[in-house]
Amino acid sequence: MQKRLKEKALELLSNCTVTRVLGWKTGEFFYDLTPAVFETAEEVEKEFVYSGFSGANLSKYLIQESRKQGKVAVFLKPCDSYSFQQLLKEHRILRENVYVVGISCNGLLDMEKIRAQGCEGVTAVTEDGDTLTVDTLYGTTKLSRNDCLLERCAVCKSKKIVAFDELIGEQGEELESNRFDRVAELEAMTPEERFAFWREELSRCIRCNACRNVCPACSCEKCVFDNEKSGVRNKAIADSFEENLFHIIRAFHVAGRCTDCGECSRVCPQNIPLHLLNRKFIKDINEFYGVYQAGADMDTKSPLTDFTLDDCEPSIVHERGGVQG
Amino acid sequence: MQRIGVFVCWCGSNIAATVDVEKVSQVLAQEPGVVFSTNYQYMCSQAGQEMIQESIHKYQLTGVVICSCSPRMHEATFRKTCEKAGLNAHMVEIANIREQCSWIHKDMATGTEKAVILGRAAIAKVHLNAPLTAGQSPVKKRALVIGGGIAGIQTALDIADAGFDVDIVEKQPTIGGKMTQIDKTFPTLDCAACILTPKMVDAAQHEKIHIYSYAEVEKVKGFVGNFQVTIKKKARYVDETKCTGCGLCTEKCPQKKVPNAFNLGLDNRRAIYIPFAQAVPKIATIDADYCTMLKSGKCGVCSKVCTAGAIDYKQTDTYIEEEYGAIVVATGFNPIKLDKYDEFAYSQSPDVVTSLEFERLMNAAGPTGGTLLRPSDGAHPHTIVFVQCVGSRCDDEKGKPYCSKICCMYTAKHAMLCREKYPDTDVYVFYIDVRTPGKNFDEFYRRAVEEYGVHYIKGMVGKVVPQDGKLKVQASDLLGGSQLHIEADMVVLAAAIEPDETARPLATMLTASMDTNDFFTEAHPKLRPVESPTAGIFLSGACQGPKDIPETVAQASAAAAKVIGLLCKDSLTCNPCTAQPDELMCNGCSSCEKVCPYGAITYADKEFRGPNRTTLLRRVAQVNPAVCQGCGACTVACPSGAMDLKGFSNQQIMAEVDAICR
Amino acid sequence: MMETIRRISGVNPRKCMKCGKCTASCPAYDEMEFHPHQFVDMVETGRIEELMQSKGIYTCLSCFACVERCPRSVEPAKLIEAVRLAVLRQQNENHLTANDIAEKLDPELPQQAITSAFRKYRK
Amino acid sequence: MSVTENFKPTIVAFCCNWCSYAGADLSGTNRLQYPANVKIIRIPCSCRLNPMFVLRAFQKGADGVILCGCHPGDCHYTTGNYYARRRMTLLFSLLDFMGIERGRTRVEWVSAAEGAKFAATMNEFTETIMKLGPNRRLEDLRCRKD
Repeated sequence: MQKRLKEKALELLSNCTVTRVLGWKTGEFFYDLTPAVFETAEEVEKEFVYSGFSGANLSKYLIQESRKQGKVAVFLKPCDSYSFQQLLKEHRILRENVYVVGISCNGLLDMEKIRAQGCEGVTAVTEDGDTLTVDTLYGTTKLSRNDCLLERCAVCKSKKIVAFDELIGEQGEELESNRFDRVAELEAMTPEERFAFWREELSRCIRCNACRNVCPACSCEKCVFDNEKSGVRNKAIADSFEENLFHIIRAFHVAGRCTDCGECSRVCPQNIPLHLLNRKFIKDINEFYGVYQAGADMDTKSPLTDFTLDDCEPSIVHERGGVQG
Repeated sequence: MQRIGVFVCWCGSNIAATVDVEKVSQVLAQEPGVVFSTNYQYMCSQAGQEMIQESIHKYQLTGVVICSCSPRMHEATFRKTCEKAGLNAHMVEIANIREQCSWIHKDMATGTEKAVILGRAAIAKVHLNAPLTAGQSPVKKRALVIGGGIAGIQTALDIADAGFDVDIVEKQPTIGGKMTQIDKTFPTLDCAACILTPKMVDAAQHEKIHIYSYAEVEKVKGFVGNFQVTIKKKARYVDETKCTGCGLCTEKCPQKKVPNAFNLGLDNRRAIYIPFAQAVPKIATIDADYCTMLKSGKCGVCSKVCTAGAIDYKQTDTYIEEEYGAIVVATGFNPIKLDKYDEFAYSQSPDVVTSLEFERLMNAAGPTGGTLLRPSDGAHPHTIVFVQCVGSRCDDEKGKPYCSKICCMYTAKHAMLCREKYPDTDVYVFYIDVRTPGKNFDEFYRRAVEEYGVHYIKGMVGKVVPQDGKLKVQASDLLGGSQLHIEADMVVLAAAIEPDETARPLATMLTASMDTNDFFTEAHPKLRPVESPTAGIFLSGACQGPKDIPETVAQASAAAAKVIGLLCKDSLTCNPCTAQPDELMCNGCSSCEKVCPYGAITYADKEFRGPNRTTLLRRVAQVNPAVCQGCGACTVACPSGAMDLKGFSNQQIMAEVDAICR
Repeated sequence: MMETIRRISGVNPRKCMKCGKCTASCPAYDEMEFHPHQFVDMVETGRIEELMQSKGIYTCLSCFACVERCPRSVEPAKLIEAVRLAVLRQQNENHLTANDIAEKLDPELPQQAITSAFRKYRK
Repeated sequence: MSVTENFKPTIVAFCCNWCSYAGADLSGTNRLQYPANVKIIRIPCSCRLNPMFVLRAFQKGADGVILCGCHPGDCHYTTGNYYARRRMTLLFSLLDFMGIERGRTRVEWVSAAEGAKFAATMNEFTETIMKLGPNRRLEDLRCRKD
């Protein structure tokens, strides 16, 4: 795959279709690939990487890149293409300045999961079908690839690339996913248990803003948390309320726009399952207002800027099952 | 820091009995920014108002808090008072310590404590108030009426009679609309043409009315008082200024096989035509789809016979731009298509007709010259079956969920006319319910039954099968408890009515809202029934919902009255509490635009300074203060908080929250 | 019982506006003592027992004309089917399985009758 | 949940200007009593209520927040309350998901004619909050009064 992407990048640069290519290159370690803009063939040859660790969703960078001079090529995995289309819908990306190469995807890898299976000091990971060969300082281990997928890939919602100029690999389909199972588990708990669960999780938040900065939906020109006029400006967390506040507001601001790309949880250094908050909104929207997938098309109105005359009342929250708090 | 004055009103004993007003004014005097605090028996009295005005001068107040009755009662009063003393009206806040404090609490301590908190909230808000000035926008004293049916004509006549210029845009070659096709009108049975055509002539001759026939609205920009509209005049290939309407061309044109739309295709007309004798304007139009000259360049007969030299085969669509202060939508209705109702054999037999086709068959100017004859063989029908609610009150996708309202009455009319003209016919009407609310309507229906002997049968027709030149009708008689088999000569279907297909794209152009059935929504279903929620757009006739002629005319005149009220003003005072985007923070994501009920938000690409002396082009929201009504829906839809509402800003409301929870 | 019928059929008889189009469409009208619109009314008013005793429910051809024509999507045929089912369930095990069909086949028998019978006696 | 002695809850009621604020006025005009714990903030329309205001209220010490607006279909601005309805449904559901007591948030449609309903709603809501006790799960410790 890496070879095909590299060739495509070189081809697009050499025939002047684009002036820049947005892809991935190695970061500090081989498994923390980082988004990068390549302007010359040499850079591509030398630095371009695509591997099981190319998790980063490149769509957000197009907000800036598509406004620069010249056309930019970008590689989008299926879930990234949803984010891309959602941003198009919000007029954030200038479509004519972007050349999208859709790439099929069979799930990406989570280093944490590899480590959790007893691999310390990993030096290289090679993929061969469903098997991963993990080289460590202490020897070589073979792992099942499926056991090492990122959470979002383990419950992949769609292999369909919804926006592209050309495809590398096969176009996929929307999948039956059990991604809401964990949300449902939490819903089945008592409020006390849920409160304790979220306290446990959110109390670890260090407000590094990684979730915000990586999120394609969190791309405001100026975030309310940086804006002194918003009344909620806040740089560092002082107490439990502010931990809750930040994540509630963040989830609410992306509600109806979040494509469930899972980047927030992937980048969280504290391993807080932030995607559960967003997924809770998606699950509620699906149940209350009909199934909606942000970014799936260009026309459907977002559920929060739409309504029907016989929407459910807010009291549905009080009336539905579960223990009253 | 504001210099705030606090004025606590006793309201006689209304407040003073349960709130210690003295204490309230003393406690509030300690609040930051408060430079003066007092209490008085009746703040709204002349003396009270003067006291406020004097204090404004004496203490150079920049903000005023009045603890009194509900702002719904006296906010306007106190704002005016302060304005007279030179303070901006929006620097005044009211703390409602009567309706929401003294009147609901019995205990003095509780009441006083709450009054202080409410006062603090108002003070906190005033600290963040900014002077607001209501903008003025000029009113273009000209109205546009879209649709030239009876609704449009009536509205235009009423507006023009009040002395304002009105333009009517009609997509057909003539004004008059559906009513021109109707034979008689209920409940008086007078002839539709006799009452309509004089009005058409009035409209044409009125010096304040200009009719754009065979024209459509192409583009609408602007807002209330100041719409810019592009009107497309479709090429009719006849010079309107030269054509005398003599009709010679329409007799000589060799292309005779054109389905006559005016008679709903029941007969044919020529390729150059005048829809009917009383058309206004009476000008010929060439049907480009059938004219051999336009299609192949061979013919030119009409041009040869026209003594006025009005034929112009080279004519093209022309565009006119005009400014209007108000727009009236009068796009009317159409019967629905019945091709999905196989059971009634509408597509299989020409003798199954819609009610509107039946009108043409009864009309003296219709294809049969007013004698009721079967379309299939021209024979006189002896048994006629009317079916009501065809496509109305359906909850499937074939029909419409609503009651079309007019069918019960016109079916009674048809049945009655049949029996009157041809007493030898048997007339059956199958109904689900007969709905006759309206002046003299039920009497009319009863007359059909009692005097004219129309067979009204509660039940529906299940199927119609054409067989041996007859129509076999199978129906149920629910009250009699039997299934009927009738051999009919004609079947007349009361098709549901739906809004004209041009209404939906027009609504988009006007940013006027529509319901799921494509009827225009009114600003308030009960209290503002002739206005659209979009300011400056008014609704006339069946575009708002099914209506008969009397109701249509009533609504048309009502819409005209509203338009006149608007055009009488030289300028409009805008609501000062409007939404305002901070362009530096705006993402241009369109969330706000999608929730705005008034279409007040548009987008512009603006240049912003980027890093390193670069400029960035960004899409940012723009609010038109003349249109914004200040609901605030956009402020919450905006993810970045760029959109705020003047007078109820995020900071102001949060300050109130803080003061209350303190 | 009323609830059972509604549940089995998935029909809400309250949607009926009593227009009688079902009855007007019914080809088996003369053979039935209760007619489609009456079925709907009887289910709504709870006269289920009477309906279950009736022979008319077996004369229904399951042609679904009433379902097709109903302007309110009430679907009377489904109600009749549900009543038949209710009767069958009470009679116990009077079911037809797919395996039984082969031996009952008769070249003269119209296809629709087989389908209809299977629809009636399968569940 | 223990009921604290002498617990005096703070309840913030956001009322739309056209229906519910007038409804609240009417309950005053009719001298219908409801607890003084309820303090009303006037907003132009229920759709003006930003979820941030709700959180702000809890932060600063509110024990319950209620939004009152025109009945669906009666909004002065035609559609505002429909948006408010969706926003609040989702917000409340998320708060519930995070373990915040469901009873602390509520939306009620109160028309200008429903003075009695306004008073009854406030009495009922205050009672619910009294039972729930002080807001501890969504409070900002720095703003605690006692």
